[in-house]
Amino acid sequence: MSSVREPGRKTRSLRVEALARVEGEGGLSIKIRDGKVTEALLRIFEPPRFFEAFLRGRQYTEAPDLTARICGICPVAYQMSAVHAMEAACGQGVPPEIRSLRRLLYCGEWIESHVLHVAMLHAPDFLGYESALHMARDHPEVVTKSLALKKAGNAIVTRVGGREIHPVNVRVGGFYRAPSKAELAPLVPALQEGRGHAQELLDLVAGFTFPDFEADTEFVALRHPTDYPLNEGRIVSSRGLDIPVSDYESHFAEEHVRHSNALHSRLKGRGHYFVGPLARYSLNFDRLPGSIQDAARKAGLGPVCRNPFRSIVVRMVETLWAIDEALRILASYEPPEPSSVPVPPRAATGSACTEAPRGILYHRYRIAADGTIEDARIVPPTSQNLATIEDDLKAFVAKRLDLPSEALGWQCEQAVRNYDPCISCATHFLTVTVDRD
Amino acid sequence: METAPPGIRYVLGDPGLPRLIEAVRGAGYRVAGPKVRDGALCYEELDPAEALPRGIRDEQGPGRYRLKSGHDASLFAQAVGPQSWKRYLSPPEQRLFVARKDGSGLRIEPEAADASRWAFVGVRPCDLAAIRLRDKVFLDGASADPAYRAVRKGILVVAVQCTAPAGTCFCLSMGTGPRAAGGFDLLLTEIGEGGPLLVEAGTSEGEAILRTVPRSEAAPGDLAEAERRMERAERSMGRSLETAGLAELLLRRSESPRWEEIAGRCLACGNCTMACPTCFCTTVEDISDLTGSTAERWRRWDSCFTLAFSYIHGGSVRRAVPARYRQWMTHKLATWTAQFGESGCVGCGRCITWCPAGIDLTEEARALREADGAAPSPRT
Amino acid sequence: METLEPLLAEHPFVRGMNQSQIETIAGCASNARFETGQYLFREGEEANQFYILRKGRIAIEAASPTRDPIVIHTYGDGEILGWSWLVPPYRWRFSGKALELTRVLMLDGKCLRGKCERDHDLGYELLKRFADILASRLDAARLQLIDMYDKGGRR
Amino acid sequence: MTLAAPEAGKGAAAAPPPARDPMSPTPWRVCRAFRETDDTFTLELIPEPGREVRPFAAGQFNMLYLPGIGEVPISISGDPAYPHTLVHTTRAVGAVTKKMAAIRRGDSVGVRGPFGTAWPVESSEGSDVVFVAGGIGLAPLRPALTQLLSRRERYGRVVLLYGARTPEDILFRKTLREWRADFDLEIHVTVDRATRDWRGNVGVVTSLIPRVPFEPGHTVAMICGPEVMIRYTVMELERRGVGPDRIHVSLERNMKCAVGFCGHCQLGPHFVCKDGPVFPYEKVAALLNQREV
Amino acid sequence: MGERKKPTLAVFKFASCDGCQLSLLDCEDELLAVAAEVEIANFLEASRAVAKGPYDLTLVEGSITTPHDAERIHQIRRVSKTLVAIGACATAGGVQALRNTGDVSDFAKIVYASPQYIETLGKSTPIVDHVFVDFELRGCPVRKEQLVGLLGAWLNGRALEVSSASVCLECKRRGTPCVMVAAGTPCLGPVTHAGCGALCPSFRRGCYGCFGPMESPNTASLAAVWTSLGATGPDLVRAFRSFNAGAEPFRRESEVHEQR
Repeated sequence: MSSVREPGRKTRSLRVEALARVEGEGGLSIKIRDGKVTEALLRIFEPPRFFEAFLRGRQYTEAPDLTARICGICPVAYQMSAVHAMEAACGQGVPPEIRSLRRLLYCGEWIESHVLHVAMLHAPDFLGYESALHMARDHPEVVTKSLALKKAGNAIVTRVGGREIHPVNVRVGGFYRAPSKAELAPLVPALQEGRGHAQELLDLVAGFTFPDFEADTEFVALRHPTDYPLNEGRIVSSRGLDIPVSDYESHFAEEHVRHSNALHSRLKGRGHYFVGPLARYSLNFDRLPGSIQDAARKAGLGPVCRNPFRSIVVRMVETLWAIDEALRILASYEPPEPSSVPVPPRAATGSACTEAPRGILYHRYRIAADGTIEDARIVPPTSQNLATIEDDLKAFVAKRLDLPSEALGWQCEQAVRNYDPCISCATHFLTVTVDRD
Repeated sequence: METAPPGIRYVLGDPGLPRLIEAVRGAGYRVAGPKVRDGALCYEELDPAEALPRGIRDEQGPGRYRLKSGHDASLFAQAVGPQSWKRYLSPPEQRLFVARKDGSGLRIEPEAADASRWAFVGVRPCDLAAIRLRDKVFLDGASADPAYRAVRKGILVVAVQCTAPAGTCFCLSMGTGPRAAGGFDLLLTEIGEGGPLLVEAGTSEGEAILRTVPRSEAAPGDLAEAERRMERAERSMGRSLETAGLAELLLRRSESPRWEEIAGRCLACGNCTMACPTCFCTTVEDISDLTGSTAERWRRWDSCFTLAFSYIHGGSVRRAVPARYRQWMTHKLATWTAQFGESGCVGCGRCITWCPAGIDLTEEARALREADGAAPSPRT
Repeated sequence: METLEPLLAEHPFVRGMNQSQIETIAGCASNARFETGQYLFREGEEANQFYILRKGRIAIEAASPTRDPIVIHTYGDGEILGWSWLVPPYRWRFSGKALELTRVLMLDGKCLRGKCERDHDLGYELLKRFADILASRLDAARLQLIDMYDKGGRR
Repeated sequence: MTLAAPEAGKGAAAAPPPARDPMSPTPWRVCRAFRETDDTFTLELIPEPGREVRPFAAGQFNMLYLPGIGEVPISISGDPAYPHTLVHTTRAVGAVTKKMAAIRRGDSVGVRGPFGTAWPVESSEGSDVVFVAGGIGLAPLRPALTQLLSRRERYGRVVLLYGARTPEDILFRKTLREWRADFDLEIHVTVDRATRDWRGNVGVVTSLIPRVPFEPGHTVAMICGPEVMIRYTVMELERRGVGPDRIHVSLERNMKCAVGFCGHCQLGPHFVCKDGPVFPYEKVAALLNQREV
Repeated sequence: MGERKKPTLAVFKFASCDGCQLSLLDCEDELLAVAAEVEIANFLEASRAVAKGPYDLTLVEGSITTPHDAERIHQIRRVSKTLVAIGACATAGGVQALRNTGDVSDFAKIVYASPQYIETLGKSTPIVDHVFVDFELRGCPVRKEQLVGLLGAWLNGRALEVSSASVCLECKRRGTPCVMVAAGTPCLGPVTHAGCGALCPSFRRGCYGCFGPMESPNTASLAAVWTSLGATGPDLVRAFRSFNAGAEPFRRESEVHEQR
């Protein structure tokens, strides 16, 4: 981190050269002039990878495996959005057993990803450590139990999907092979034990000190008639948006903003919005089972939470929910037979949105009659949050101008980590010129 | 295994096999037998409630295997599946020992043998021969393999004579089937579609088990039916291999251009060696924990098709694929005899069926023979 | 003058030649003795003889401008040394130095070349023997080139 | 410590019976460890108290194991008359031998063995014997020489031809000096590449063969070195008239188990680990001249 | 208690999805043991504590796709005693090497509104094309067991045993009936480098080659097998052109079928 005071001018520049404990690599630069924050930039070093272009000419069945490679943190999310979009294009739904198995898989990723963020990436900020490994010296229990819990989440992905990262079992129409009951049985005790760890971790993070900071950004998330949202639902917002996923592109757009060469997603005519656990929770509190609502209240949360620093608490509440949901599915699991339904291709366009751990992930494909992908569009959650992150940062820094640079820098880093940004995901569409000097 | 005097043959009635298996289990065995999994008959542990699959037939050809069901209620109207009993006798992955460092000292703890006694149900005559060949490698030489011996001494073999050879079978050529000549505790012959089974004991232990199940002495008609089926099986071998002078032929043709030609098709993937019931090659891997205080050695199935197989400091001896295929085929059909007194091939046909490229050992032997100037042998 | 024929006749080099051929060769032979460090011949000089080592050791060297001469090979008792006399332009490729007191039979190459021109049977016999020597030299040089102890050496 | 009596009076390639559990190493202690040359070293091992010591024959090898690092076949280079000290000389070339080179006195090493066939030392009595060693190949021949020299009178002429890459690579200098001084043994050492101070022979080891005295019809040759060297050495010996039935070679192939279970070391019909490493040349001649066998 | 000097570990990222370095954090059972044995000197995803090199062991994830990264990898090599490339991106250019088959500006135009801002190289290349690499771990992603194995081998001075033979060996050891032979499902297993544990066939699907080519891949013969199972030329092009599209044997085979 560096801080430059330019003599004669009351200008102060702050740079965090490389953000640690986020997925992917990016930096942060903030400019302050005459006591005002003039610029707060998330700088992305990740080079572009052209996924939408590569998808053209591939078969519709390949989208789940190809798009998984956009992100090693949330490959299941990409696979889920891809298969749902393809099934939508082909006009084919899947039976409830397959839906359940998909939810189970997704729960695994939620648990894994949330716990990774909460315990390994985020909690060290609150406790004042450089990393979870440093934290482990003083709080071995916390780290050990978190790792066990994370492992329980990963175990779901592995048993159902084949491996933690880039699972191989997901296909358009369902799964290549439905795991047997015996294969899934060992997940149950690990999750039951993990639930205890999750509750402890929730108690711990609920007791953290949170800066008094709230932003009145529009929340956007999926909403399902009965369930806490994962794979399907309408897109709703805290300001009354309520649309089917197929209308996404008529309401959301990516725009160029002056200060950045990155594309920022906006709600047309309304501006920035915010996706992710806070939005999901606040828009779907009533879809949580009573036990989880109680846990949330006990952790000091109301039905709506607007403090991004408290997202760590919300993530743990969601983790608890995902564990219960996984256990519920496992309790009545019967391998779907067949493990997938045929999804013959047709010339059509299909879109889908699912709730990745970091928020809604939008996929839209146009395919030809033979299943060849003609056009693809993917909007990951982090790109939807970039503008909000930068805006929130400005507001956050404005109140802390008297802090020394070192401290302010770290606090800004922490503030960014609240959003759990996934830069690997974001870059597949960001226009980037590398600037690391 | 104590050989019993040539036994009387009995007939087991329809629920006879489950009763027999129950008796085997009662004698303290874990039972492994054919099970349909992922489109193939695999040899897996059978649960007490589990019945052997019925009415399953197989179609086998070079690089092709399909199961068809619903023909009738036959139990054994197929040939061998992708796996062989070597999974049990020589597990694909096996820990050999744990080594612990204490101070400057070293403690080696050989892996304790699994105390399980296995009963193999449905062992085909070719596989009986394969077990005999494995015994020669691991038990009969100057050194015996402790892990192999531990499993081997506990097994009970319930064999079955082959009545429906597959398209890739050539046990008749190798003199290993379709009739079983020995090496079993109990021997079954199916003499009706899902109906009666002819059974005889090959050892006193087999006989003791047989005595505990309901049975009737076989009638002359039963024996005649068995004989008719065996003769039919002998006539319906899918493949044949001329074995006369084969070993010499292969050694003589070690520089044949045919090896290059085969290598054009050979994937060097090693599937043939893995599927082969007699292939015994293994490698070892030494691992340790991060601190190095506890180490283990693992033994794994290996294949002469890998580059690492013949690696000596400086490089691999058999770098090119023709040399690797030649090594495999020549070992199997020629040098094995020098090593162990008989051919290493039992004619089960697995290497043909499970070669993704469909390379046919019998066809390659024929081609080498033809190129050698010998008269082409007739095809069946 | 004492004839060297009996000395020559017991050497394997002439095994299989007839008596008159051996005598003819012996007619071109003389005895020589070299002290330790003495050069038998030097690189670039006219090559007009070859040597049968009776007793002693000779090193074949290549000169190098920046270091001591490089020893390529050493020869010992009974070995034949020198083939440059046989091949135009009849100049020594390397130098030969006695490593210890060395006694040799020295054969006059010019004399032999003349005799061989007149007696092709003798020429052929000599050529066969030198072909063998040249082949051994080539083998040895190739093996040195392989550097066989470096890689693939046994444990 | 119990010491089984070495079997006496066996013919060529007599080797002690194998161990009962051939797959598990036994810990031995390093009592001496020292560098021989730049890249070779010697380990001398003694058994842990109370452990059985198995006799070995000249030419046999042990599998030496470093826990968690790996195992390598290394010929025994010590004296067969003293099997309670195992001497191994090897070159640090791979991960295991490099790690072994750093071993110190008091450390433990796992040992499996002895394995394989032996040099025909006893059956060569009455003959001239020519030993041809190349590089580290002198190590597996040393026990044979030691054994022969202990009964020197039973043999005719005995010659050791030894080729090394450079003078710095010459192994066992002290032993060679002692042999030269104390025994009726003709030793010729040659190097491929001479250095400035080298006053000895220069040239590949095969070039020594024509000039050494032995009676080809009554000579037994034992060769150990790189396979290329073996082939050319045999050629030279045959030129001198030594019959292939009297030439013995020690071969190297990939070895994992050392008892014929793993299949790696096959050379045609032979398992180099148990049918070798010492072979009568006749048995392997055709195989050594074939590519990629 | 005197603490011995622990060897230092650094992790660096180039164009990639993060999955391979995440595999290290996914080693839940071993992570703390690893942290006890090594000093994590540079691992941004895990820690904001960054120590300057030189590093004893450097893991590099991702491929080189920008001029800046082509410089940066040289800097990293200079401060790394041992450098290990992990994953398909670092060892073969990764999925982003799909650009190598065409004109990168065409791809940029499809994705970006203002492609003139894109600063990228025409090809995505593996680390070994730029600097000396001590070891490569294959896979998209690498298998975490191999990662732990690598650390264990490195800490103990053991040669890491990574079989470069086919996936088939793992598949057969696992006892999975061959999907190609028993079900007619095209599978890249016979030409693909082992290491995944033959995952896909165990889920009844064909291997899609995420560990790249094996040691002696006979892609032509396998392509003939695929064709007999009904695969078309474009199918073969796509099959050989995925996460290891930049690996030479796969690239060559894909071009054969592109031309037909």
